[in-house]
Amino acid sequence: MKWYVIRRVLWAAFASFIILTITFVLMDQVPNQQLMQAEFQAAVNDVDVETAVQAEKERLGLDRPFHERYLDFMTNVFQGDWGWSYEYDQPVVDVVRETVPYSLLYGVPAIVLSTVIGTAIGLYSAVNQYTKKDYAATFAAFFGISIPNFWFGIVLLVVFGSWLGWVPIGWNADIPLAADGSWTLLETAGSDHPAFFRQDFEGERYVGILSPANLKQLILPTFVLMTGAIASVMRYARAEALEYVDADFVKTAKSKGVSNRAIVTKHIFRPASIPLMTILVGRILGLVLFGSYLIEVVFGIPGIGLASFQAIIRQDTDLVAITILLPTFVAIVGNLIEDIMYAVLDPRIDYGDR
Amino acid sequence: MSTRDDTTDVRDVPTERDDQPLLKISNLHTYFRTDSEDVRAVDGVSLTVDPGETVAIVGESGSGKTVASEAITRLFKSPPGYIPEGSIEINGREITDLSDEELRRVRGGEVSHVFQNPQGALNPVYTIGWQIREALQLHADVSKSEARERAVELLTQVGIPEASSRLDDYPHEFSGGMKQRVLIAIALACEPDLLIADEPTTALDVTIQAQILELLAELQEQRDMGMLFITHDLGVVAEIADRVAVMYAGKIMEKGSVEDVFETPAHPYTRALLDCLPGRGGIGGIPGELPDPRSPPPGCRFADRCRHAIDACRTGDQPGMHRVGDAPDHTTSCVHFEPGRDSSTVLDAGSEPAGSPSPPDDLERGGRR
Amino acid sequence: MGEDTDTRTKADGGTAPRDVTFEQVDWDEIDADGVARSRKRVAWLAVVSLWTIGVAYDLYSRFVAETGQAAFPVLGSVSPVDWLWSFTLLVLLYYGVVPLYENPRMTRYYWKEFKKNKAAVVSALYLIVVFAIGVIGPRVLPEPEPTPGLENQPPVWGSIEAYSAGTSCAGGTTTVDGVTMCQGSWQHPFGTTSSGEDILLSSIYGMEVSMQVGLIATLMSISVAAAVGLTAAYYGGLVDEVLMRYVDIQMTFPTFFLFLLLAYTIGSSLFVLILIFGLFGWGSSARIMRSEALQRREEPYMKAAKNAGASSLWTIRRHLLPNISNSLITAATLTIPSIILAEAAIAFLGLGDPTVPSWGRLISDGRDQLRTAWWISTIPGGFLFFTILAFNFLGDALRDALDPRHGGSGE
Amino acid sequence: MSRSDEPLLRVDGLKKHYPITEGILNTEVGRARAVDGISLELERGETFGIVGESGCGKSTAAASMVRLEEPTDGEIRFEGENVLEYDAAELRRFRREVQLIFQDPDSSFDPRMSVGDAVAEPLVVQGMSDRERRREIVADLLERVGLSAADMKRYPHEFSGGQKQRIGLARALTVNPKLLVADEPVSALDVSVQAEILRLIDEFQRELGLTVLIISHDLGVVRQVCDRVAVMYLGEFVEVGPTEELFSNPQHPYTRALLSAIPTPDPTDRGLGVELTGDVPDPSDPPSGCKFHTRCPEVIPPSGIDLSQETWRSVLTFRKQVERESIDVESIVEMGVLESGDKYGNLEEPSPDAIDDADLKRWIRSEYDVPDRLDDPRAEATVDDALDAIVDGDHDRAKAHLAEEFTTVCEREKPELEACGTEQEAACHLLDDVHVELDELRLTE
Repeated sequence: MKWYVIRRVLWAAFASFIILTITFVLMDQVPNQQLMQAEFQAAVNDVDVETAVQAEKERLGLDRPFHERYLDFMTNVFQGDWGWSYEYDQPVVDVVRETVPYSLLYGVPAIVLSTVIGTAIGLYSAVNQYTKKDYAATFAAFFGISIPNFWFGIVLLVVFGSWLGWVPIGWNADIPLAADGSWTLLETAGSDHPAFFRQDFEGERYVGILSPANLKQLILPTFVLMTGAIASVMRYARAEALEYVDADFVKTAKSKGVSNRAIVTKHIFRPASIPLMTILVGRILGLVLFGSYLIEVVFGIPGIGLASFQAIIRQDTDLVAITILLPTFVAIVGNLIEDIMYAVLDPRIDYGDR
Repeated sequence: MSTRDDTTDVRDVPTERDDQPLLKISNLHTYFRTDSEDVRAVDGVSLTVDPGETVAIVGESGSGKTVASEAITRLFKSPPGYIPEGSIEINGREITDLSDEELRRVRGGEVSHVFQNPQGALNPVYTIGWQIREALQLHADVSKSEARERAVELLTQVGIPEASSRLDDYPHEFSGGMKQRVLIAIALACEPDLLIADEPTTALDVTIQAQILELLAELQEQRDMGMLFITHDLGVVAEIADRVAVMYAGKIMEKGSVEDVFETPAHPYTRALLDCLPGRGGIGGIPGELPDPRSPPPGCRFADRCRHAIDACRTGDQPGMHRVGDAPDHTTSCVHFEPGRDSSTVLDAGSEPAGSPSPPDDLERGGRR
Repeated sequence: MGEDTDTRTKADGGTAPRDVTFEQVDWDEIDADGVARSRKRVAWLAVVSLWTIGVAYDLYSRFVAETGQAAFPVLGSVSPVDWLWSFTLLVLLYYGVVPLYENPRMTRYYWKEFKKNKAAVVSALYLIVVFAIGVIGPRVLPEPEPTPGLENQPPVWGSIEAYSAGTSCAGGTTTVDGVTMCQGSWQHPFGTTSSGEDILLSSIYGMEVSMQVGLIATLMSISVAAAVGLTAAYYGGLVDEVLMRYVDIQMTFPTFFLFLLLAYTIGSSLFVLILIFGLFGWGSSARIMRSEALQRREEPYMKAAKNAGASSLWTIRRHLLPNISNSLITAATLTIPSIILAEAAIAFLGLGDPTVPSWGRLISDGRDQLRTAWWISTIPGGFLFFTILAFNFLGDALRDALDPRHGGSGE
Repeated sequence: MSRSDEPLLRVDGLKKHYPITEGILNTEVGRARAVDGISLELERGETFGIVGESGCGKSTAAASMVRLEEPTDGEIRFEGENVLEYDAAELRRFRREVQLIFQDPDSSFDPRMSVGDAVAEPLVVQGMSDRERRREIVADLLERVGLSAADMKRYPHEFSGGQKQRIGLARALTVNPKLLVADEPVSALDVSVQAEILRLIDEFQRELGLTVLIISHDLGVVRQVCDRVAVMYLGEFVEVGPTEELFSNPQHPYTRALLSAIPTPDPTDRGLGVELTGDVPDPSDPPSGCKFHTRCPEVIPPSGIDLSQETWRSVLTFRKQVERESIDVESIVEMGVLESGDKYGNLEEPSPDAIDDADLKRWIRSEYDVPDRLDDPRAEATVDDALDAIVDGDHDRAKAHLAEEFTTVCEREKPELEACGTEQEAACHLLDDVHVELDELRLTE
């Protein structure tokens, strides 16, 4: 067990190392924005382009040998020096720090809700296997899995935003913030608050994460992200639970006189939950990371996904690297937690030899 | 479907017991729905178990013995399984029409089960102690510490050494025989009146089987508990049962006290089964296959494989239960034992010589002394 | 050794024209014989060789002779995606259609099982239609081209305020409440995009793209996954360790982000997209197949094959592979829709190949006109949704139908 | 060419160990000794049986003998040739000579391969490319095992267990083997079907002059069909002999225990010999000396100690517990307090300290069924000393005391198989005495 955990941690570290290396090598191939700028400047100022570029290279340290730059890159990544974003004109770290909370705003509730709801439906469906309820749930799950969430988002925006007018169409990034730009849960603010730019009203309105306006604009992105996730969780939960519905120990429990409800919650859910949890960490995380990218673009949420998207469009190399590395690391850590949880939670498994 | 009530025949047989039987199954049917026709797993079974008595149901795979035992407390998977007709009484109370909630109190309380496969019958993610405590707390209002004490006591009774230190172990830390002991402890937790043991030793080695059989017999004696023992092994039946019922294709072929059935096996199926035992001379088995449980043929279910089958065997329903000789309880479902027919056709036929299964027609004429 | 087998044959007279019982087989004679291949297999090998030669020639003229794309008689020049596409279709034919044709009893049985699932039958029909149109359509229909003047035309049953549409109206105009409405026409049954491209045509071209991406990448991905998963499971030990550790690494890099990275650094053509999803997206499928194969490997019939003297390759191909086909089909049916979806998403973000008429690009085109010209996004989105849904239903039904043990129910 | 005086199969000192690994580098920390040195000779045309409980290594032994598993050690000669030195081509030919029948008819057929293909598979992999000829051979065989040629196109799940086992036999016979290894061929079947299959095997054996090796846990089956039998325990043969002699006059205590545990189908003969307690020990840590001594009902007491076998057995069990330091004083106290009633009824927290030493010692004795007073004074003194040590919490002293007095020859020395009848052999120290006596007799003569 101890060895197993140590091995897993070492492995995660090694995988991270490989990923970083690949990223560095690939990014090294991309034409450098600053060099191009220097070249352009030189051309405009009618200086010798060659020397200007060379000077810029020296200034940036790009003339040094490959392995030195590689070492530099690695140390910088670990020290949190993630480069400079030309688009945002600030360090990449700050961009990440500013954008990630927006992603969490809808991502966290979506993960929590879809896990709870999906597991419940899945269990229910498994226990009622081959009944109408089961078929209905499975059928619905297929829709949830199949619907392209970017398209679904657009359709919902049209229906609820533009036709019915129930939710705002544009995303107001300032509403969850206090007047001074810091994050707040709930407070009131006057019309001078940046969220109410060009709005004219008397008195004060609520701002903050829990403010009605913010919750309202979170509904659709959360819901769209959830549809696919609920369906996936439900299918996994159902499959896992089915493994145990006909198990001998369930029959033993039944013969002891355990009630149907307790059989489901204690005897089926508990053993099923162990593999389930591990599946969820890995799969749902991937689904959400991928989904958030599209959802942020569709809804215009200034989260990490949108930042990454814009960085790619605008050739903001450092930001591209980091915004792609971040979800990858989240996935690595997720997998690590998954493996360790499995080992800790399941009394059946002896990790003596693996 | 058979409309004939087998129980009527049984009532013809005078029973000396005045007191009420612990378990009384009458004309029980259990079917399973499929895409086409229903599978008739149990198709009219009547049986009684008295307190302190061991009744064995013996039969081969597909005979419906397990379903019959699970039908008592409706443990089979439902849907697709259901009981179209029949009655089950426990201590005189009809339980086929009980609600799930009421039945829940019967399960584990009055009637307990021990199953065939000890490997899978314990929940792998809970400790042994938890699983015994659960059984106790379902049927009695006991505190946690009382339940623990009781659990230790039970484990000691079923022969698990150092019981209290093993309460917190998980099932995978026990061997197969030990798991079966734990399962017996769980089954006995609430002092049931009837223990249904469904092939409890089949998955175990002979030496462990001997231990478990001895344990069951011992516990039964201590508690004066009725036991319904399901098995395919005639040796085990001879070892443990007081009375025995031989099942084939959802029907009971023969029943009676274990001595009578082993000494004077009446039904051709019982006789053939006994002949198959190693060392009984009859090598060659019973040719043929079980009838299709979806659409059983008319007449006796065994007719197609029977050496003594005559035309009467292939018409009507399964023959009623007829008395064999003078034994009080010994009855068989075979036309040759109908009053007015010569039962010696069956009883006096020797077993065929090894390795030469002769066609049934030849054997019709058999019965030489 | 072995001479005794000879004597057995001779003892029985040896002159019999044909040995029909097992006692009379002369194994030494058989040992001396070479391996014969069936005609079907020979034909298949010929086709594959032909294809390989074609690719080799194309590669030669592109990179060695540097004369650009090779021109073939009848076919003209063949793009890399078309090479892969043709091979995929060949494989589908040989491993999918031919066995079904050869084994009518099995086919009827599968069909009987499959038929029970109505949703799947409808899905299959839908997919066959989409597939057929996708394969044939682009060969016979003109490419959708921007037509100035015919922007934002409504579908045949709809109408749009004339000021939102282009300068001309294919279906004529009507006036409703004093607003001039541009009517749809059969010239553009599903209307046109904001650049005046016909949506029906674009959707048909989109079908081809989706099918190509989905099937080619899935075939690649599943083949690699099966090869890796089965090899790891069958040989175990160090082979297993090395392969699965590689899978671990590959899986830590989600394919979508890997594509973003590569698209950013080396550019994004449809070919690159297919390669990336085909060659880097097989990790989880390989894991599923490996774990299934690990169980199957322990089955006695594997031992029986070994006991018959079968080689590893034979055992893997004839026993292990068919018996993990459930996992394989599950993995394939999960992979196809996810790759189609990913391609659409990438095209929607505008990070894909801009020259490819993908459904995702159409959806993205119509995003800004949703309030006025809702059909531009909705119609291709509908195609996308129903295609993915149909693949999911189909996969579910296939999984049930292909399991020979599934037949009986009841006890 | 084979020498006719050679037995068909000769196995010498066959071992199969599975390594148990641990830690980050998978270092080997132990070995599961599934088969630990067995030797046998199969004569042409005979039926040899290996019986034993599950986990005794009998199936592994069979698999290793035919090289389905690579043996760790030992020598296997088939018709005089060393099987372990076969190259790929020779091994393939060897596969033709030796065929297997498996225990579980359900899983020994590929569910996705038609029965005809499955039966023909050995022919195909052995290189017979003539499809028509294969079909005819398969059709002929299916008919000979009681099925019809039309069954070729059907799939395994369409057959009953007994039919599948017939097909299994047909598959094994397609390549006309010389040796048939049947691993529990009937244990998954009903008795009525068992008899049929056994009859079929017997028929083919006579017809084709097959040599048959039957692996079974069922002594009844073995007794019915085998000429010679080997009884296996923890990877070793404890007794080998002609079937009738072995069954009527078992020499090894394990054989005797096994025989007595079989229920007889005779209701007048009740009561099974429950002579064996506990489970089979872990094969990765087998007991020293005679592997059976931990469960043996006839362990030889050291000279000078005179106890009834039952008492002696319980003393040994007690000693084993002390050795493993698994005497759980706390739980014994818990139980003791529960049962003692009034005396300790008012104790809040039952702990060993609060209990009278004499009581505690008595409770420990009763937990392990050691009588309160042993008849043999020397043994009694030793047990008492050990108990004192345990009560004091000094396990090492207890261990030393017990080891000094109660180490039996069974634990110290490994018995070898030795002749104890015309052809019967058994590995038991009880037989040593007989031999000693015999030797002495011979010497005096």
